[in-house]
This record gives sequence, structure tokens and C-alpha cells, in this order.
Amino acid sequence: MYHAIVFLPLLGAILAGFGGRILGAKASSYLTSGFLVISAILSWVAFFDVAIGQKAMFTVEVLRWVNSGALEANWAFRIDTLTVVMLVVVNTVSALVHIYSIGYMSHDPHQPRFFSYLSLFTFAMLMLVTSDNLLQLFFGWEGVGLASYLLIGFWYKKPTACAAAIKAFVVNRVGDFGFALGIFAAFAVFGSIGFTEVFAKAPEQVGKSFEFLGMELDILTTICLLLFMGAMGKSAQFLLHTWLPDAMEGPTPVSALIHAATMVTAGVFLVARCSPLFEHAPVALTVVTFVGALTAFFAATVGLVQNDIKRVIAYSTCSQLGYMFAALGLGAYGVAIFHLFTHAFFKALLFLGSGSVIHAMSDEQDMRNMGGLRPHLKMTWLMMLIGTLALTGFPLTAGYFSKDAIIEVAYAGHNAMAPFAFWFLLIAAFMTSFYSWRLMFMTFHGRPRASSEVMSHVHEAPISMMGPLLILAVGALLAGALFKTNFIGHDEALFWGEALYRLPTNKIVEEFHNVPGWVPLAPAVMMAAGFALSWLMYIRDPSIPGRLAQQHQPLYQFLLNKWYFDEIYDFLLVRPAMWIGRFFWKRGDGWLIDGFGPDGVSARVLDMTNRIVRLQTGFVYHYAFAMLIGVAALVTYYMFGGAH
Amino acid sequence: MEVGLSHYLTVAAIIFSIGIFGIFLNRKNVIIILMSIELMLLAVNINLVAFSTHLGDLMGQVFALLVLTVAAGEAAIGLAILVAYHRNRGSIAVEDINMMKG
Amino acid sequence: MPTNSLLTLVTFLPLAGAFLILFLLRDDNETSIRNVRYVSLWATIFTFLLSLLVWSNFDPSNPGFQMVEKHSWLGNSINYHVGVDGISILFVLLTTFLMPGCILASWGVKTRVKEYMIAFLVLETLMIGVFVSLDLLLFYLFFEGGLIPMFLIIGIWGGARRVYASFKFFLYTLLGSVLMLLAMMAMYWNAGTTDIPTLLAHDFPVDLQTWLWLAFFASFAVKMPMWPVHTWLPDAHVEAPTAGSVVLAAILLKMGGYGFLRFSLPMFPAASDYFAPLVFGMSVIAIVYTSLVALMQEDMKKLIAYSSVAHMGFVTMGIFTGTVQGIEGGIFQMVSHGFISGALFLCVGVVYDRMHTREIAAYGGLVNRMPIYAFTFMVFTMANVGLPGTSGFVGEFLTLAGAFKANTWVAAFATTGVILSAGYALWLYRKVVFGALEKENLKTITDMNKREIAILAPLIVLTIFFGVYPAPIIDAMDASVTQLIDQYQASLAALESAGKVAEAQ
Amino acid sequence: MTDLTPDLMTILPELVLAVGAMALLMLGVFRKEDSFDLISTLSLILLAVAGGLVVFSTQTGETAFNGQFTNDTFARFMKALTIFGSAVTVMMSVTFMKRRQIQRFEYPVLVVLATLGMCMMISANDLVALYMGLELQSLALYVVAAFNRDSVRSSEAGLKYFVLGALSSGMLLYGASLIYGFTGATQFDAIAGVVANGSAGLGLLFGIVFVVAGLAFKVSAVPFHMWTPDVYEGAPTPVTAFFAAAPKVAAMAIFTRVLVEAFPGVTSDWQQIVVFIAIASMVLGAFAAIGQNNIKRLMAYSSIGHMGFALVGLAAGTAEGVRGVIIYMAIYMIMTLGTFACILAMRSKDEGQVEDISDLAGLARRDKLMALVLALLLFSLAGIPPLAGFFGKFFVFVAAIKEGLVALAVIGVLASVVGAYYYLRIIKIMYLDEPVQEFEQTPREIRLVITMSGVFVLAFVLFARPIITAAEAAAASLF
Repeated sequence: MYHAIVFLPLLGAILAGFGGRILGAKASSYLTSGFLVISAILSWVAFFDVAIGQKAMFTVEVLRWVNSGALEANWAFRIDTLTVVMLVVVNTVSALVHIYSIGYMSHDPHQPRFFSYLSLFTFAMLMLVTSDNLLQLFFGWEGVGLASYLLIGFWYKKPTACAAAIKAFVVNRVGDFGFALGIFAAFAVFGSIGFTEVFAKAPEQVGKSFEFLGMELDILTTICLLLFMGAMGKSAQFLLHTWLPDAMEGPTPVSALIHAATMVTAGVFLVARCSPLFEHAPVALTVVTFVGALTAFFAATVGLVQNDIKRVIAYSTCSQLGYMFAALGLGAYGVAIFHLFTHAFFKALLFLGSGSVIHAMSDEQDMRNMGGLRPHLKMTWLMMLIGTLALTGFPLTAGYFSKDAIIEVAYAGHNAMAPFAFWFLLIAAFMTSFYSWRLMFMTFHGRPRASSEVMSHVHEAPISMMGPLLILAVGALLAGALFKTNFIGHDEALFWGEALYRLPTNKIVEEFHNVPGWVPLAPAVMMAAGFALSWLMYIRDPSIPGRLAQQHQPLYQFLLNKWYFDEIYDFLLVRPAMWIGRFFWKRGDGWLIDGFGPDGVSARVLDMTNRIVRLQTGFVYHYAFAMLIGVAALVTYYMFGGAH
Repeated sequence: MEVGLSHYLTVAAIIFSIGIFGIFLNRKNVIIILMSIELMLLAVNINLVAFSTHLGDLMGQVFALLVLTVAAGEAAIGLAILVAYHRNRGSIAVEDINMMKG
Repeated sequence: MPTNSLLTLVTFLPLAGAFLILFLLRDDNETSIRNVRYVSLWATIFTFLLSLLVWSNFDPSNPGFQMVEKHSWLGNSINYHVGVDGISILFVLLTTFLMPGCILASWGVKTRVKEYMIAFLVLETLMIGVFVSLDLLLFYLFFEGGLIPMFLIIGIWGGARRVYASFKFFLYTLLGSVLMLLAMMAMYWNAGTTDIPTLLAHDFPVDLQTWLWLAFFASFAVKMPMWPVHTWLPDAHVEAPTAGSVVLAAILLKMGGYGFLRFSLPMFPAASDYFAPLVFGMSVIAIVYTSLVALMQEDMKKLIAYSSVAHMGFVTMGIFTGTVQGIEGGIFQMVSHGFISGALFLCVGVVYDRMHTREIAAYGGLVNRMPIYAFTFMVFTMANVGLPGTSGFVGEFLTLAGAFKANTWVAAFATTGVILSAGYALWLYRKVVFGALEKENLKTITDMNKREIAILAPLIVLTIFFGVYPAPIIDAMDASVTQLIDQYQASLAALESAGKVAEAQ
Repeated sequence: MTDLTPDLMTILPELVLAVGAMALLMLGVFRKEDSFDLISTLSLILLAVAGGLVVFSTQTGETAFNGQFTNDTFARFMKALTIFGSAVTVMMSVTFMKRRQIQRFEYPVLVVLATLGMCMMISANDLVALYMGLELQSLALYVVAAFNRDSVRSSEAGLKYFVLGALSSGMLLYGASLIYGFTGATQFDAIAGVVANGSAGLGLLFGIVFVVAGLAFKVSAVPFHMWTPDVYEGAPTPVTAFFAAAPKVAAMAIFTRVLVEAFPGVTSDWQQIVVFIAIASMVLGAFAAIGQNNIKRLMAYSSIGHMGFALVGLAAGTAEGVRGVIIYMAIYMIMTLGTFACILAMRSKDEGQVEDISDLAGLARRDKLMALVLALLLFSLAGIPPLAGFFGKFFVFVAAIKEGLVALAVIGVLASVVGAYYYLRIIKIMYLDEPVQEFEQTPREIRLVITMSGVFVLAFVLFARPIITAAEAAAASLF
């Protein structure tokens, strides 16, 4: 069964990719989608079998891989609750996105390629979540990177798309740099990179330290932070987030699948998977909390002022991921995964919704040119509404349970960053609701700002696109309520079983259930406030935003330019690298090495030659003289005791 | 005073040096070079004879005789080549013998 | 030991082909040119099949040399002695596998086809000889003899600055290896033989080891090439004809690494241990420095050449860690780099044959007209980047894992190469393949033809296969490598204790 | 009245050459019409017979005339080599001389006489015998250098060679006289007996220095090399070929014999001299050759360099060293002959005989075989394996390394790398450049030489064994 779940998408990808020409667009899209639906169903079966049925962890061996001396990493599936949860998320969303894309991409000439990429991505993601050792995890990790690179650059004719694709890959590589070092360190310390062995040996290493880059560092902390660096890259956390907004260059379904629901959550999954390590590294956890909270806040601020509908959602994704990391950092892994689970639904919903808006607006993405669409796109509006409610945490929607839970956790949390996290997340919640509603209002309400002939084309999306939206909407509404008890409620211990590890001392789950009464209310208040404010600014008096922007020009620019991260990186990293490269090439290789190496030497040789040749004057007496000199030299050499 | 081996050797050495210097100091005429060569051989002969008497061993004098004969032949060939050269070049000045160099 | 003459056959079959061409196909008309092409193709193919026979007779569990063959040659215990162990057999197969591709890739050569094919066949014999010879002098003959055909290949069929490149290549490598020759002589007098298996057992005095190691290093470092003696490589690659670049990158460079494994490490353990930091330093510099340089290249081949230097940096780093992962990774990296860099040069050749320029700026948007090419190029770009699932990853990962044990600084700096490689490889791919097809002269470019597909398809398959299932390679070398490391560690331990004793007194 | 027969039997080859030479001279004089071909053929036969006698002579290690003359294995090996060299050059000369209108019968006779002198020299076991042989050879060579007496270059070459040669033999003699004086003996083994005590007096050292100077001149080792480029350039090409081949072998042989047989006691002393001139020769040869455009001149410098390499073996002063020298000289001679055969073949349709390297441009397009062989020869001269030249270098350096002469060896190999450059330059011109000259059809005998030498440098790697063992035996006979 698990083989089928994982390898059906691969099969689909191969068939669509190589057979695309023969099969034709329709066949290949239906084929891949069909495979995905099957594996989605199977993964739900697995979910109920393993997670709800509370099966113990087991592994499925597939194939030998890298075995060199002590280092043994094989292809294998590690099946436990965490895995099946991820399976469900990935396959469900992926299947829906596939179906959605049939309609969305119907006009594109390269459909087989698109679907094969999508399936390829799904396969890589499945390898990631099922891996039973760090190396296979890394394989999936880079595999999804590849797929995202291909999909962002799917419209290869657009220079911006190509640039974004490369940016995504390279920035992720920066994270992977840390991740890789983490793996090496783990291997060096534990002598293995299989999860089972590593987790088993982790407690021995508590408090021990080793030499790393000349510093004497605590082993587990170092390893965890290195791994977390990878997570930051993949999940677009603060400092390594710059690629995510640009990634919106890709087709919208891609954004929904990869940059909202699945790939970006890989970092969260990684930390959760390595909970047995992180639990022993409190420092690392504190860092995670800090980064998570900061990202949640930072991304939200930027989201406030963006005008590209997809970028707004992208930043909100970034921010929501921050929430998850904050939860992880505080030891509430279950909560984080729960938010991951719900977030997948409503964020995918939002993206696909915006997708159909863009589709309707004939590929217009700037919200300033939208507005007043509700009458034309009732269905879409409804969907987006549900998504927004869920995202902002409207009571009883999915977000309400997971997001608010995280805020409560932040309040109840113990580590040094907990208070900081609490307040940041709270403020972020306010901003979230503000920009979400801003999006709704600017898009659907108010007066149409688009040209009349664009408006004339506006049409509701076909059923193949609406179907997935409906299903996701259901998920966005109910996922929280249905699974609350399992993920974070009473049954959570049984539910998660061995999948997530918490120190006996870590009682966070019990604690956040009984926090002071005002804490659970706070987020709701924030949501309401955010709604009110955006209503004021975008329905009541649409001139306010402009004036605000005028009054606080610097701040506005600062936010609009995403805190100037791209510019700073370009200045600090990209240009220097280029400059150094040119310097090494021209001066280093050209001038120094060749100049004093081969070229220089050969030049000297030629000089030498000219001198020597000049000795050969052609005059007999010079020749005789040379002979005499030779003899004289030897004689004197002996006379003045050279010999003995 | 009594003339001993060392005196002979000194004389020979001096003559030999004169011969060598004659070869590379004179810029004018190749004939002079031939004469210098004869001088060198002469010095060698003085050496040989002096040594042979000193050692009371005939070999040296035999050697000297051979050297004399060979020297004669050498001079003959030298002059022959010189003649040939003069026919081609019209001069036997030493500075002129430098068509080939480098 | 079974002394069948299989290895000799494999080694000298191409030479026989060369003689066939030299003597039988005299005239230069069209048909005989065709025959020349086919003769050389079949010669290489048969060689490959024979080498498969070697593979099938090879027993991976036996760490020693196999299929050994020994005939007296020059006397004074200088013999014709060949054999393969788990390390060398891989390179033999790599060579024999790539050569038919090179011949096919040269189908388009129009000028002096006869000489061209002869040069390649001779070169193949010499390359195989390097890997199978078990006698110092014999090794040197093959090692050095390779210069002659390569010089001619670059010099005659090369690009604009071919003379400069070929001279640089020839003299540079010669300079390195003459010193090695002297070292070999010293070994001969010290051990009384040039027989490699005997020398492997012989332990040289420590102070002598230092000098010998340096002399061998001079040769192999240039061949590898390691920074800062790498500058001949970009020139040679850029000027060489496609197949020449392939051979150069895929096989000739490996001789350096092979030499380190066959001589430096096992024969001079003390020196290797002593100089390891030096090698690490040079390797790391090579990785970072050349990757940065690659970022700025405007010529496709030059870019790939520089990336080769960087990848060879991983190899040297891995080898001198003295760990199983490091060395096995190094060997694996060499083999896979053989496929990948070779394939990349073939990819460049594909477009070069059409447009006759290697300027990156001259291309763009090829995917619009060359989907198959785009796919192929993508696979090898990703393999070059070291994407897991391609053979490029396994080697890099293992070497780094080994390096981390030896020295975290080295591992950390080397790992930055992972980022940079992504940078330049993807940049190249984007400039050449992606984008809209604007250039007028590209509008009519055609996709890869059957021959080109036939050359590259096997490489794609192997690159991915060994990325997913590297076991065949690793298992083959495992026994030999393990033995190598055991002896290495043992002799180091012996030195350690000896040192202690000395201090005690 | 003692019986001379055994002595005469020992010097039979020389006897044959001497008598034959005079007979041919007579024949040439008394035959009115042009007898160049006839005499050439006869002298070839003569050389062949002499060679045969040397090779198949049953009596080895015998000395004649009270030890003045020895016929040991070393002598026989070197003689065979020398005679072979002379024979080949005579063969190569015929066509050339005719084309140049200098087909006089004296030429082959003079070559034979020179060869006789060389054989005497090689077998000499006494300073007197050495001098006689040396002079006989030199006098003949002076003449052949100036053989084209209507060409100013040729006669200039002869003159230069003569003047400097006379100077050098003067030095040699002076040295000989000193040695005689300070040891009281002229026979090598006797001298060896006297200086066996290990340290030589200053006078004797002077003697050695002068003798070495004289011999170094004959092998054209730096700084006694100055005549070489000019003479090589000026003399008619076949003569140059002759100069580069046989006399070098003979001179190197006697050089070796004198130092090894007469002064084994003071090896450490003369070793320094040899090391010095070896280094000087290798370096100068390598560097100066780069600047040349005339291929004969280039070959001159190249031969200077090669003598330097051979001397490396001698510097070792051991049996291995001498073995190295012998192998080196054998290989060197054949390579040189092959190369000069190619140079002789450089006869352009319009300009007649050409000597500039640039005239070889694009040879590979016109004459595949010749280009291929010449390329092989040049690679071999550069010492690139697996060609013969490499083994020559290998055996001399291996000896030097054993004696711990590392600096010498390192400088040597570096010089060989520099030297490789100018050989490569020629190959580049042949293979990479566009054709300019159209050459005439090469004469059969020259083609034969070219092919044979090509085969030799290629196949040496396979059939080196017998040559090496023979060289070993020869070297052993000196110790």
C-alpha cells in the first residue's frame, strides 16, 4: 500500500513527462490526477489505520542506497502518525490541486510537462515525509526544491520567472548548507544517520560538547541549530524568506500546493520529526521560538501593504509558518502539526480562490485593479470568505482551533522567548485579520477598478476548479473541530504515540488548556479589531490608506519594500560574490598564477635563450676564450681546494 | 745554479700560455693561429721530454716524436683548409670568419 | 592466480584498431573515411565488451589484485605486470565505456579523420594501461605517453588558441611528472624493485617518504588538477574538440586521483598524514575559488572546466581524510564526475556543432526548439549541482561526511561549494536554455539527432541509476578500500608507537 | 723477435679498415672516370666487413701491443655502434653529394679513415694510442667538414673546427704530458695503479682537467661546445649527420674509458668536473636550441644537450652509470641518424635543399610517413615514453639517483622539460601549420633509414632487453 502511495505519483510523472507527446494533454492530466486521487484515498486509509488505529511505528524497506563503512542509508518508509498525517495533507491537497489545474491550465500548451512536474513534486514530498533516515529526508528535501524550481520557472519565457526559480533554489541551498552540516555532524557524533539509531543515542549526548569550527559547542544544540537552518530555508523563515514572495511567479496551483500547503511546511515537519533531538536542546528550541515569532510578526507587517493578491497570501503563509515554529519552539509539536494540517486546507483554499479570481480577471494580479467582483464571482467569493474566516481564526473554523491554540501555548510556554512570542503572535493575529479582510474588500467589494472590457470577460470558474475549492472549504471549516481532540486534545498522547517525543518534564499540552480566561479571548478580539479597521479603511473611507501612506512615507516604503531584504542581500552577498569571482579569475588566475606560473616562466626562458644565443658570436677567438675560461675555472676550482 | 725539472715545466707552461693567448688575442691573421698551435705542441714536447728524462723512462720521448709527426700533418691540413677558405672568402682575417653565429 | 591474458587484450585492442587503420585504410576517399570511423567505433565497442568480461570475472570480495599477468620485460626486476583491484577496475570500465561515445561524438570531424581516430585509439590504450599496470615504470610509460596523442588532439583539431593550450597542457603536465619519475627511481633503489604490489608492502624511511610524496604530488596535483596548478585545464578544455574535452575531463583528470590512491596514500602513509592539512587547504581553496570563478565565465566550456576543478577538490579532500566515507566518496565522485562532466561537454558539443560558438551570450531559449536537449542538459546540470538522486550527490555527500570527521572547517568551507555550484550551474542553464528564443540564427536550430541521443541516453540512465542505487560501485571497491585504510591506519599507528619509543629513550 | 700474430688478430678490424682505406684511395686515384659510386659501395662493404669482424670476433678482453690496445666488450660494443653509424651516413650521403655536385671519391675514404681513428680511440688503453686515434679521426673530420670546398660556409666550418680542434688536442696533450709526468706512466691501468691511493696531487688534477677539456671538446660539452653549432650549420648535411652520430659515440666511449679505467682511484675528483659540464651542457643545450630557426643548428644544440644527459650517467661513475651512457649513446645515435635522414629529405622542388624549420610547415599533409616518423623521433629526443629516448634518459638518471646526485638529476629533468619545448615547436609546425613547400621524392635509401629509425624508437620498448643486457656486459668489462 505504502509503495503505491509513494510511487504512483512518480509513475504518473514519468508517464506524463516522457509519454506526454503520445498521450496528449488531456490524457496525461487525467492520468496523473487519477493516480493522485488513488494515493490520496490510500493515505486516508493509512491515516485511519495508523493514526486513529494507534498502530506502533514500523518501517518498510525498499532498496539499498548509500552504504559506506559505518554510514548506512537505505530507501525505506518510516510509518507513524506524523508520517500518515503528512501523507494525508500532501496527497489530499496535491490531488485537489491536480484536478483544479485541469481547468486552470486548460489553455496552456505545456500541460503534460506541468502535470509531470506536479506529480514529481508530490513524489519527492512523499519521500521526504516517509524517510526513515536523514539522507532520504535530504533527498526529498532537495527533490521538492528541484520541483519547485521547475514549477516556478514553468513559464520559462518570463525572465522574472527564471530569476525567481533560481533564487528559490539557491536560497534553499543556503539552508541546505546548514542541513547538510547537521547531517554530517549527526553522523560524526552518532555514527549513524538513521532516525531510530540517532534518537536512541540522543540522550547519551546531553550536555556533551565537541569541537566545531574551532569552538567548543554543545553537541545537540549545534546539530539542532544546523538542522533548523535547513528548516528556515525551506519554510521561508526570517532571513531566508526572500524567495517565497518571488516564487509567486509560478502558476497559482503551484503556489497553492508547494508554497502554501506542503513544501514550505517541510521545515516544520523536520523539527517535529527530530523532536527527540530538539527536546534535549533547550537553547535550540528557544532560538526556534524566537525565529518563528519574529517571522510571524515581520511577514504580517509586510503583508499589510502588498498589492499583489498572491504576494499578500504568500506573506501570510510566511507568517503562519512562523506561528508553527513558535509552537515547535515551545515544545508543543502536536499543536504545530495541527496548525500545519488545518493551514494546508485554508491556505490552499485561499490560493486556489485567488487563482480563480486571477483566472477570471484574465491574469490580473494587482488588487488595485480589482474590486467589485462579488456579483460576478459569488461562488469564489464565498470560498475566499471561508478561507479568510479560517485564516483569521473565526470561531469554530479550523484556524480558530489551531492558531489560537498556538497563542495560548505561547502564553503558557516556559522558555525565555515565550512572553516575547506571545505578544508578537498576538499582534500578528491582528495584522493577519487586517490584511486578510483588506484582500477580501479590495478584491470583491467597492467599485470595480478594472477596465470595462476586462470586467466583461469576468466569469465564474468551471466545475473542475470549483470542486476542489468546495472540498477544501469543507476542510477549512471542519478540519479543526473534527480532529482537535486527536491532535491537541485528550487523546493526543495516544494519537501521536512514539511519533512525537516530549521530555517527561514538558507538560505544555496540559498547561495551555488551562490558561487564564482572557488569553483565549485575546485572539478573537484582535481578529475583530483587524476586521473593523480594514472595513473602515477600505469600505467606509477608501481614502484613508492613501493618506496614511503619505503621512508615514518612510514606514510605508519600508514595509512595501519588504524591509529592503532583497536590496541588502544583493549588496552584501550577490555583488561581492560576483566581484570576487571576477577578481579571482582575472587577477588570480590570469595575472598571478599564469603570470608568475606558465606564462611568466616561458617568458623568462625566452629571455634566457636570447642571452645565451648572443654568446655564440661566431668569432673563433671568443670560442677559444670560452674554452680557456672553462679550463681556468676548473683549475682554479681545484687550486683553491674545491676538491677536498 | 742548476737547472731542474721545475724550470722546464715553467718554461713549457709559459710557452703553452703564449700559444693559447696567441689564439684568442690575435684578430688579424689565421696563420698566427697556426703558429700558436705549433707553440702549444712545442710546450707539450718540452714537458714530455723533461718528464721522460726526469723519470728515466723512454715513453715520453716516443710520445714527443709522435706528437711532432702528427703536428706536421695537422699543420698541412690546416693550411689546406685555409687555402680553400681564402679562395671562397678572399680573406683570412680572423674577424671575417663569422658568417655563422647565434 | 589465474593468468589469462584478458587485461592485456583489453588494453591493447584499441591499439590494434589503430594499426588496422594505419596500414589497411590507406586512401583518403569518402568510403575509406567511413570505414575508418566504423573500425574505430567497433574497436572501442569490442574493448568495452571485453572489459565487461573483466567485470564479470572480478571478485569484489577479494581486496587484492586480480587477473594478474606478469612477464619479464627489461630485466632488473622491471616486469610487464598488470592486474586490477576494486579501485582500478572502476576506472578501466569508465574508460572503455566512454570511448565509444567519444568516437560517436567525433562523427562530425571532417579534417584528417584517420589521424584523429588513430590518436583516440592510442589514447584509449594508454589510459587503460595507466589503470591496470602494476609496475612503476610501466605505469609511467602509460601515464606519460598519454600526453602525445592528447597534445595532437588539442593541437590539431582544437579551437582558435589551440597551440597555446596544447603547449601549456603538455609542458605543464610533463614538468609535474618528471619529478615523479625521479621519485620512482629513488623508490627503485630503496626497495630494489618497481613492482607495485611489493612496494605497497615495503615501508619507506619517513624522511624519504616526505620527498617521494612531494614528487608524486607535483605530478598528480597538476594532473588532477588542484589549485593553484589548475590553469592549464580551462585552456585545454576550451580549445580541445568535444571528444577531447570529454576524455580530458572524464578520464585523464582521474589519473591524478587514482595516483593518490595507488601511491601516495598506501606507500607514503606518514607523509600523507603529515601533508593532509596542505591538501585540505588546497582542496577547499579549489572548491570555493574555482566555483566563484565559474560564476563569472562567459564561455560554456570554461565554466564547466572550472566546475570540474571544484569537483576534483572534493575528491582530493575526501581521499586524504583517510576515512572510509572520504575515500569511497572520492572514488565514487571521480567515476560519477566522469559521466557528468563528460556528458556536459557533450551537451556543449551538441550546440557547438550547430552554432560554432561557445559564448553563453550567443544562446538563449533553446528549450523552445530543443526540448530533448533541454531535458538532457537539465539532468546533467542537476547532477553537476549534486542533486540527491543523481550520482553527483553520493560522491559529494560521502566525501563531505568523511571530511567532517577529519576537520569541521574543511567540511564547512567545502559545503559552501554546494551553494555556489547551484549558482553557476543554474545560471548557465537559464542563460542557454530558458528564456524566449530571440536570436535570429537560433530560430532554425534543430533538436538532438539519433546519434547524439544514442551517446547521451546511456549517460543519463547511469547518472540516475547510480544516484539511486550506487551499491554496484561501492561494493566493488569496498574490499580494496577497506584494506587500504587498514594498512594506512596500521602504519600510522606503528609510526606513533615508534615515535613514543624514541621519546622514551 | 716476438710473434705478432695474436696482436694482429686482435686489431683485425682496424687492420682491415686501414688497408682497405688505402686500397680504395689508390683505386680512386688510378681510375680516371668518376668513381664516387663504386668507392662508396666498396667502403660500405668495407665497413660492413669490419663491423662483422668486431661483432663476431671470438677473442674478447684481450690486449695487444703490450696493453696499448684493448679489445674488451665495451670497446667492441662501441666500435660496432660507431661503424654502424659511419656506414649509415655513407649510405645517406650518396644522393646528396651527387645533387650537390661534390661527389668526390675522397669522401667515403675519409669517412672510413675517420672511423678507423675512432676504433683506435675506443680501443686505446694508453695515452699515446688515445692521441693517435684521436688525431687520425680529427684530421679526417677537419677535411670532411670543409668538404664542399666551393662553399664559403663549408670551408668556414672546416676552419673553425680545425682551429678549435687543434687547440683542444693541444690541451689534451698538455694534460697527457702532466699525467705522464706525475704518474710516470701512460698506460691506463698503470696510471690507475699509481693513483689508486685515492687522492691525486694538484699537478695530476691539472692533467686530468686538461685531458677532460680535450675530450669534452670532442663530445662538444659546454663550455667546449662553441664550435658545434657553426660546424653543424656550415658542413654539408650528410657530414653533419656523420659528426652528430659516430664521432660522438667514439668520443664518449674514450671519455668514459679514460676516467673509469685510468682514474678509478680519484672518482670523487673528476666526478665534480663531469657534473659541472653535464649540467652546463643540458641547460645550455635546452635554452639555446629554442632560439634557432636553422634545423641543423637546432640539432647541434640538441646534441649538446644530449651529451649532457649522457654525461649524467658518467658522472655517477658506476657500472650502472656506464651502462646508462652506453644505452644512451646507442639510442641517441639512431635517433640522430633518423632525424638527419629527415633533414636530408627536406629538398624542396623549387629552392633545392632547405634547412629552415619553417620549411617543414604542414609536412603532415604532404608526406604522412615522414611527418609521423619525424614526430616520433622528436618526441623520443624529448624523452617522452614509451619511445626509445625515454629509456636512454631513464637509465642515466637512475644511475645518478643511486649515487645520490639528486640535484644533478633534478636540473637534468627540468632541462629536459625546457628542451621538450623546441621539439614540440617543430611538431607543431609540421602538424598544425599550413603547407608552404613541396618536397621532392625522397631517395630510397633515405626513406629506408627514416622508416627503420621510426620502427626502432617505437619498438624499443618491446625489444629493449637484449640491448640492455649487452650494455650491462660492456659496462661490466670496465670494472
